[in-house]
Amino acid sequence: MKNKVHPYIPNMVPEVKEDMLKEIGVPSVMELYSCIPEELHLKNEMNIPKALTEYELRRHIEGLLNKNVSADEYINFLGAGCWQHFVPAVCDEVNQRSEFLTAYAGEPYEDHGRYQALFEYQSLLAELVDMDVVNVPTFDWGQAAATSLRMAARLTGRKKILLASTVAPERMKIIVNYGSPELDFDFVDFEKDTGLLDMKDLKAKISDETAAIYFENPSYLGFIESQGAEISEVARENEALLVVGVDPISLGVLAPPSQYGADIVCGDLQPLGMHMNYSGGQAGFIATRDEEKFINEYPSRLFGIVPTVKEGEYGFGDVAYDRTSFALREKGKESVGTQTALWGITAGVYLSLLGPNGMYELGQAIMQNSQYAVKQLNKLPGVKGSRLTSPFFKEFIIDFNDTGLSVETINKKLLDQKIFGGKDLSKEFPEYGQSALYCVTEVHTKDDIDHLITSLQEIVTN
Amino acid sequence: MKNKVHPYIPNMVPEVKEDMLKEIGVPSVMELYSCIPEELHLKNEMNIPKALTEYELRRHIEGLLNKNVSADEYINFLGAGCWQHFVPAVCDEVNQRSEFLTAYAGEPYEDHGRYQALFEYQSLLAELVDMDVVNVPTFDWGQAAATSLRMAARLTGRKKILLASTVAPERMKIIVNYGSPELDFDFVDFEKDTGLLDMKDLKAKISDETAAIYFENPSYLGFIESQGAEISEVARENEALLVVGVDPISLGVLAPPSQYGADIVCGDLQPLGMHMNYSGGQAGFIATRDEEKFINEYPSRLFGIVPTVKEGEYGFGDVAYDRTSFALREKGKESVGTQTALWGITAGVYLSLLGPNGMYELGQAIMQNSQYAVKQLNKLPGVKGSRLTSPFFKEFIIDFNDTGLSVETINKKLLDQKIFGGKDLSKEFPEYGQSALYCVTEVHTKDDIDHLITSLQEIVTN
Amino acid sequence: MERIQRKNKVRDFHQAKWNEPIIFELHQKGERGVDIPLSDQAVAAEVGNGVSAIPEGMLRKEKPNLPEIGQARVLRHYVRLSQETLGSDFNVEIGQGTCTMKYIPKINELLVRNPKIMELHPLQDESTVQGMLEIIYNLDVCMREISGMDHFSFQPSGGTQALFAMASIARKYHESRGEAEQRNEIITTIFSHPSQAATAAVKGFKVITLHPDEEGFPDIEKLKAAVSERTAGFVVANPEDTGIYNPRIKEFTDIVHQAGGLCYYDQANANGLLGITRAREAGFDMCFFNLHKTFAAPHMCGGPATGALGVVEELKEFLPAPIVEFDGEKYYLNEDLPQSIGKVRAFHGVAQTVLRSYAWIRALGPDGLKEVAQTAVLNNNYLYSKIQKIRGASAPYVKGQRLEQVRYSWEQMAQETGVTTEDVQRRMTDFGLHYWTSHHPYIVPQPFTLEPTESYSKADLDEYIAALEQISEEAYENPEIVQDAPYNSTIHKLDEQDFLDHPEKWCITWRAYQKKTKQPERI
Amino acid sequence: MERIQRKNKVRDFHQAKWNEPIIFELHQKGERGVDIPLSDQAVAAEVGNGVSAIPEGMLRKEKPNLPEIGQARVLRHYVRLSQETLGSDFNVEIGQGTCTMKYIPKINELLVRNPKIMELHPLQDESTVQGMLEIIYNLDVCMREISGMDHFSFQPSGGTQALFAMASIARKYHESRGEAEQRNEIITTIFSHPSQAATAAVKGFKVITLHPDEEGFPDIEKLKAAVSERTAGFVVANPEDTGIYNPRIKEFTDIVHQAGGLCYYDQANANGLLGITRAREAGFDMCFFNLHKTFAAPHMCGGPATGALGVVEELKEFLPAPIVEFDGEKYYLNEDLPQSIGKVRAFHGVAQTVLRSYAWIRALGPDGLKEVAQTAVLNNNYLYSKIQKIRGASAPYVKGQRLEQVRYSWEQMAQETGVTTEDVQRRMTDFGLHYWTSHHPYIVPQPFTLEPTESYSKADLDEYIAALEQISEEAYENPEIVQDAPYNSTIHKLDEQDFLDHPEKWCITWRAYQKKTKQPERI
Ligand SMILES: Cc1ncc(COP(=O)(O)O)c(C=O)c1O
Ligand SMILES: Cc1ncc(COP(=O)(O)O)c(C=O)c1O
Repeated sequence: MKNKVHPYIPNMVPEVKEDMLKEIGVPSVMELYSCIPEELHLKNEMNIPKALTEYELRRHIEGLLNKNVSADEYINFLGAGCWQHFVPAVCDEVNQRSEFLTAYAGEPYEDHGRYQALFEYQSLLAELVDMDVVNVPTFDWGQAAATSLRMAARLTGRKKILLASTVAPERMKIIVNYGSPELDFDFVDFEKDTGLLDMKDLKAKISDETAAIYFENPSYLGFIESQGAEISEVARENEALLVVGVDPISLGVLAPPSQYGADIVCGDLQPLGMHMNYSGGQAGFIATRDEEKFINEYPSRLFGIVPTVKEGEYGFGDVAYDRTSFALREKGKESVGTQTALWGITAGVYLSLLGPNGMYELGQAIMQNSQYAVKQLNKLPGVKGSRLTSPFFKEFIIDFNDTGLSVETINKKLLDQKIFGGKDLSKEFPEYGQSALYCVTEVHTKDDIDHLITSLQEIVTN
Repeated sequence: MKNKVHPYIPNMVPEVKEDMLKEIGVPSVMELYSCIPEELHLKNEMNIPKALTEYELRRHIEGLLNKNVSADEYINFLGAGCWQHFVPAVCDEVNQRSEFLTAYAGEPYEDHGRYQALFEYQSLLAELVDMDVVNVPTFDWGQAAATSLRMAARLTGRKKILLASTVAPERMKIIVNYGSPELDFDFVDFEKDTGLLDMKDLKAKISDETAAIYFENPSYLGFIESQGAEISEVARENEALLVVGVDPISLGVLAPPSQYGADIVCGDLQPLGMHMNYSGGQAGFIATRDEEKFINEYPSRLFGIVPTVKEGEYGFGDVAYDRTSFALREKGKESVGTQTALWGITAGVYLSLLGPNGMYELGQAIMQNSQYAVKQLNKLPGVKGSRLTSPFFKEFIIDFNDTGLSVETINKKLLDQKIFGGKDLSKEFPEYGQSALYCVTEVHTKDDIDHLITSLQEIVTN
Repeated sequence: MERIQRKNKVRDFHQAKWNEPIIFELHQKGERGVDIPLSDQAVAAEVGNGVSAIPEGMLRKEKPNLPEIGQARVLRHYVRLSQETLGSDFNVEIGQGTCTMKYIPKINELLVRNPKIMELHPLQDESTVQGMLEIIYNLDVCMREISGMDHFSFQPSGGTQALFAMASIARKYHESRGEAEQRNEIITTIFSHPSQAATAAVKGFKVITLHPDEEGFPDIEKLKAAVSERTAGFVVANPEDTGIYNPRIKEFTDIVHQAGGLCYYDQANANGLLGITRAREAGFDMCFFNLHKTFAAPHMCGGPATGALGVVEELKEFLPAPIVEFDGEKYYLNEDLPQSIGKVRAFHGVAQTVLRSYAWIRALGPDGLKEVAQTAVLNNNYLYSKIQKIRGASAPYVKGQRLEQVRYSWEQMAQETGVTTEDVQRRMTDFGLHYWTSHHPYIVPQPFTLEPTESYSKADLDEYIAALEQISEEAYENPEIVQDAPYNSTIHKLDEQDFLDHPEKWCITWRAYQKKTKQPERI
Repeated sequence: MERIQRKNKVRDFHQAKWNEPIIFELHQKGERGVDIPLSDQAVAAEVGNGVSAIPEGMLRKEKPNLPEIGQARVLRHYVRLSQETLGSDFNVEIGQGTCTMKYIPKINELLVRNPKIMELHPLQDESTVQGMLEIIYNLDVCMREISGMDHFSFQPSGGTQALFAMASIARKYHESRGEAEQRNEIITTIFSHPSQAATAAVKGFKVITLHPDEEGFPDIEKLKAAVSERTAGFVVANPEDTGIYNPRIKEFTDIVHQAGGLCYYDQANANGLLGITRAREAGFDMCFFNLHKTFAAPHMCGGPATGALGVVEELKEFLPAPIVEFDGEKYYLNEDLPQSIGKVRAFHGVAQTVLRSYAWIRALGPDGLKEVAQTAVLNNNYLYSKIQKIRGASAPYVKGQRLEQVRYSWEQMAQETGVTTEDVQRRMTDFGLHYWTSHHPYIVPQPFTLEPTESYSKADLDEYIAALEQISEEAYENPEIVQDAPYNSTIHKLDEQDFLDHPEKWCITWRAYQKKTKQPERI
């Protein structure tokens, strides 16, 4: 049925086409392609399956999706950069509103709501991280960290970056790729039993060429880096900037890095109301003080509040637009484009819903649940519930070395128990041998954790 | 945590309560209940489980729902008054829009959109049934039929109603309950092998006391009643009205009852874009000619188009509001209240999407698929694919008598094959013995039907 | 930066206005909104074109005169219309007294979109719907606690249908005792919902309507005078539309019972009473709750909905069948109700509403439900206090004693300024607020009924009050402002003339409009 | 009934205006938006209060200064803001040229709300995500057909990131050949998207920007002059922003290849080319498609999105890992790309977008995709023809030869009336339409770029044209009307002064605004 008008293409109607061609003054649509040289015209039909109707499509895609097992069917202990948290239904309602879903880059007039929602997002996250400036979201934590470090380099006029070796390996790859060849990276050791930054090594490596120190808190390995103030002190002594990556969901109970001296804070919004979406929920943020020199180094859009000609109206617009690559191309600060605005709006909704008390209770519930898990794990033969001795937030390393089993084996068996076991660390952190990074949050009930314990008990004792 | 402020009840905040009580001038909220005599106060706490948080609630309800098996997991051949059809995603998008979802009984001003959408629904359905007036939807087909017949009684000043005995038994119960004690019902026989109305019996039973004849087309048993014009003739001769119930999804290919003489047409909107929802998708409609005497007998709301004081604006309002029970209580026409408006809007969206060609193709696909099923069924030993010899639309009676198996047994075995077999007719129509009413629509692929055939083959030959 | 001054007392509002054509005007021959799944070619090869089976005379000759429109344009049309509709998610929806407009939790909407309810067929084998049946059963059990009744049916799909079902039960009950002919009167009150009277009449009863005493209470003496051996039943809301609770309700039901009638309670709106007082103790034999009111199911532009119908044990067998029961192991549909009135609606009623209300109850728990009631009453009394201070407004009848709603009056303002309650209604839309006058008849002159429910904060109530104050000021200073309103709504004042009441002028469908305005009928 | 006359050429429109406060102004101490699941009591009994484990100095001392607001009010705030946002579902979104705003099929949105994608963790065992991997793989295969490339990565989460990834590959490629130091220049054109130049610079390249010849074509002589042994790569869109297709593109890529550079193609917007011509035949080594443009994923206020990155076989090993492959039995993640640039984004990119685009392609099939291209080009040329007839408007450069978009100019109108393209932009919102000027720099003076895509009907285009015509008339008759616009938008003209560019005045957060306007900072 080659000529059936497709529901998505109204002007396929032959009579309408006719009319329009007449206005244009050409005999056929292909005429309009005459600018493309004959030899570049695709001769064959594309080898793509024939069109499906909506119903067929639905059955086809749902058939494929049904081959997946989701983290709400099984019990999931995977984290490591993408975390399962409670998503309030209002978050989904708002980000599924077709106005927000299909808007793009409108002006402050017809998209007033988008501007306000993003300004509010900036403002809410600013409270969480206790800083005065937050950007319109960027891609993800890794990219936000890379940009933060590039900003630091521009701000200090230096090129050397010191990274904690506990930075998430995936993020490290992003940071290095975004940073090179402009920046030089060096890695600071950590204490194997606590995970904490090796202050001696830090002091040995820092110099007056250091642009910034970067660490994460809570770290990739879950522990809380408690030396924030000391690290900041070292940075300050060397006139380097301190950049800290943070899981914002911890900030109801953990001190925000600004309070222990961070100059730039970055992290991922995914925990704040985004479903995991096989990693489609990531979104990065960057926060700084409200100082001109910082603002001028942001590549991102920054929405500011302004009056309109009518009393009482709030308006919004782009602050210091002329620094962006939209305005200046390669002379702008790095680059900007489509990023993750809808997740920013959603994170704003999330923070509005939870408020100060919700964020506190949430942090508390996560810590209680994860501590409970570790306590129970410690009772299992050959299992160390937490390999590290430092306090942790929601993630922790389970050490299976003494069970004689590999993480791979354990995870396969857990799968039979409808459990997604934690991330195998044996490649990324071979120093911990057969260990795995587990994540426990507020979504885990006592029963869920107990089911893990019983299943592991079975596995390690058989 | 008795005093934690609930997210749904903002004014639980103690300080706010305090303030408000001060304005009111009473010391406590319970004071405001002093009008309720002490002995009527509930003394004990209600035996209802403690509050769940949103996440707990979600797990609880989803846990319950997971005990269900839905008709898109299994292959479903049940119809009999609730039918599985393709629902375009746009229908869901529109009826899930929070404006429509949460609106109620606003005025033509702030709810202009609701009025227009319902006026358009009326107008679109009017084209489908080829009549000039359609009401804002009522509860369901049964109730719409009952009201149609009561309208006919008031219009004719008579009380006797002749019903085809093939009217759906469930609907019959509704009709009789809504009709009694005001109306007298009598039942007209049908021909066992065709399902068609027994014209002799009709002629014998009709009289100058007959207000209306009612039959359904396609009938509950699936066959097409081809004697519409003759029945209409009989009605006219006796100055009775002809009321016909119709499955509107058939009207892309079947003649609408108005074209063979129906005075009032009624039916169910559920096929036009409503999910089955365990019967939550039902909605009734009534259609008539645009004659004052008909309009005046509608109990329902009827939205009409009017100008506003500004040129070029369409406005809408209630036509002949004073006939309703809202205006006149027991002196109004029957009763009106919350009915099924959102399904009316949805049916309008559905008809706008399908248009004349979609409705035709749909009718055709249904007929082809159901004919195919019957043809294959006929090949099975002991199975009569269609017990009736008349042409049918989407439903048909499979006669299993010669297999020696009961429908109950067959359906249990089909369930093992992930098939919901058709409705067991052995109680409602004992004259057909072990027979079942099957429904085949556009949602059934050839594979689905073939799977039914293979499964039945297995069952009847083992 | 200077602070942006926001001094408006009322909201500087404009509703979305798209001025959309009627859907038929979007027709473009050849466009398609959606493709439907055609039959497999192998199927068509087997059976041919399918429609040739249609008997002589039953084939539709001309395709229906529906518009042809691309999918994006259909969507655009309807989402624009949606923005022109003031759903309760968007406003401080307290102007629709008696309708109990409350917050519709989004989690519940998410739950009802689960295919495991959306795609259930009502005739599925019970083994495949145990979860659904359990939800229905659980809600039944909660409802019993809330009301003191013994069994619930969720088949009635609205308050009006529940009232009809109760009238049907009353008739059947008296029939079962051989008194159907004799007992042909139902007593109600004028401040009860019109459907009480209307459904009694549908069921063939004579309706006796009691008017209140001077203080606004149902008049017990009038009830005594009304009851007799013809009394089939008594139906009432309490509080009635006025928000006044009848403290002598138990005496009322006793009187009716003594006369041999049944008492049924319209608890469509029980929002001020949850956990406080119940139908059973007040002497009722039956009651119903509108799940779409008190129990937080959305109103959906007017349904689908549920009137949850509860009865005492003795009336169980009269309920519409089936009801859901539990045998200790599994849930099942009990069709065995020997005196059943039959059915009022297809299958099992509106399952989504049942799920939503069950979820809402579980989100609140027993304490929360009681807080709902208390806060609804607090909010109402706050409003009551404030509104009586507005120039030209009053709340007729006894002072105080209002539970969840109040019927107010602009009688004084209308007399002094000529501005009517309908004018106020239109003007309120200019501030993004909805305002309903009241049920007919207007016993209270120039009426309006407000019900703030528990869902609105003090700030919300203050916003609503400020709008009423502003309108009162306008009425006294410049009444035309109010009379010519609205200005900020999607459309301007209707030019009704007799377009809605004259058979030659009303147009209930586009085709009727085309005919009456002499346009070609087919697009 | 008299027919209601609707004579407006432009829409009688008003956008929703709620004048909402900033969310912090809705704070009421004690209110709660949602309850989160607390730990089980037994858990708390085991471990205590949990937070006491936080090391000295790392405990947050004061709770974050977030507002406390009930759930209904939070929702109401955000849904009101949504109505104040002109999503493409609502308008004739052709005013955002280069952005390929097209119909976003609702079926795809329904599909991505399936928990079987929403609730997948990216590190799940491959056996538990076979369906997801198959979707990704299938899209890869379709993209290969459409582009002629050999492998795709969906990790880049936007066009800009895809451009960055391509610049990274270029660097790595030359590194692998020991030419990283030497080859440090990327050549692009001024009418290509700013991100091409910007990302090349991020990756440490020197950017050489070619300007067009008089007819608007990229200038081949300038390219020849630009290439050298320092050339790392050449990146270009074709058509560029002007909509003009460079017919000599193969010569361009040949020249670059001869100089030893890689050629990468910005196909963010390939809407006019689907099934017509491909990157491979034009000589490119890499290309990317914005799934949120050509392939019908929604723009979501600006992401999340996907820049689908395709490369020829030789460059496969440079792709960001992992990519999805199929071993004949199962789908798996291939991490083994020895020269991989590493990563550009966490895990696998935005899976929802991949699903949506795959669904869109399957809904169209090969014929449909070609129809998309042809209709997009037809629509664009219709608009092009019409707009050139509007007083004061023009389309600089060569006549004709435009594919899917055109960069227009109001230069003449600005000179004659003082009305600028920014004025027109604001005025368009009064008719419910969006209009974007163009990318900087304004080589074309007073520019605007329109791209009608295949999604809009002739009637839609005519509505857009009518609005431009009306504005042109207004500009010539009464320019203030245009200059003081908008009037029917959510807000009025911004009073920008230097509020956005002066450090003491800009306020990027509410707390900064509170400080700068001397308000208490904590709520
Ligand atoms: C007290 C009362 N009774 C009955 C009804 C009728 O309910 P429904 O609209 O669901 O038919 C209502 C609702 O309007 C009501 O408030
Ligand atoms: C041609 C072209 N290239 C690159 C981009 C950048 O894409 P994105 O906005 O996804 O970063 C765009 C979109 O604006 C574009 O149109």
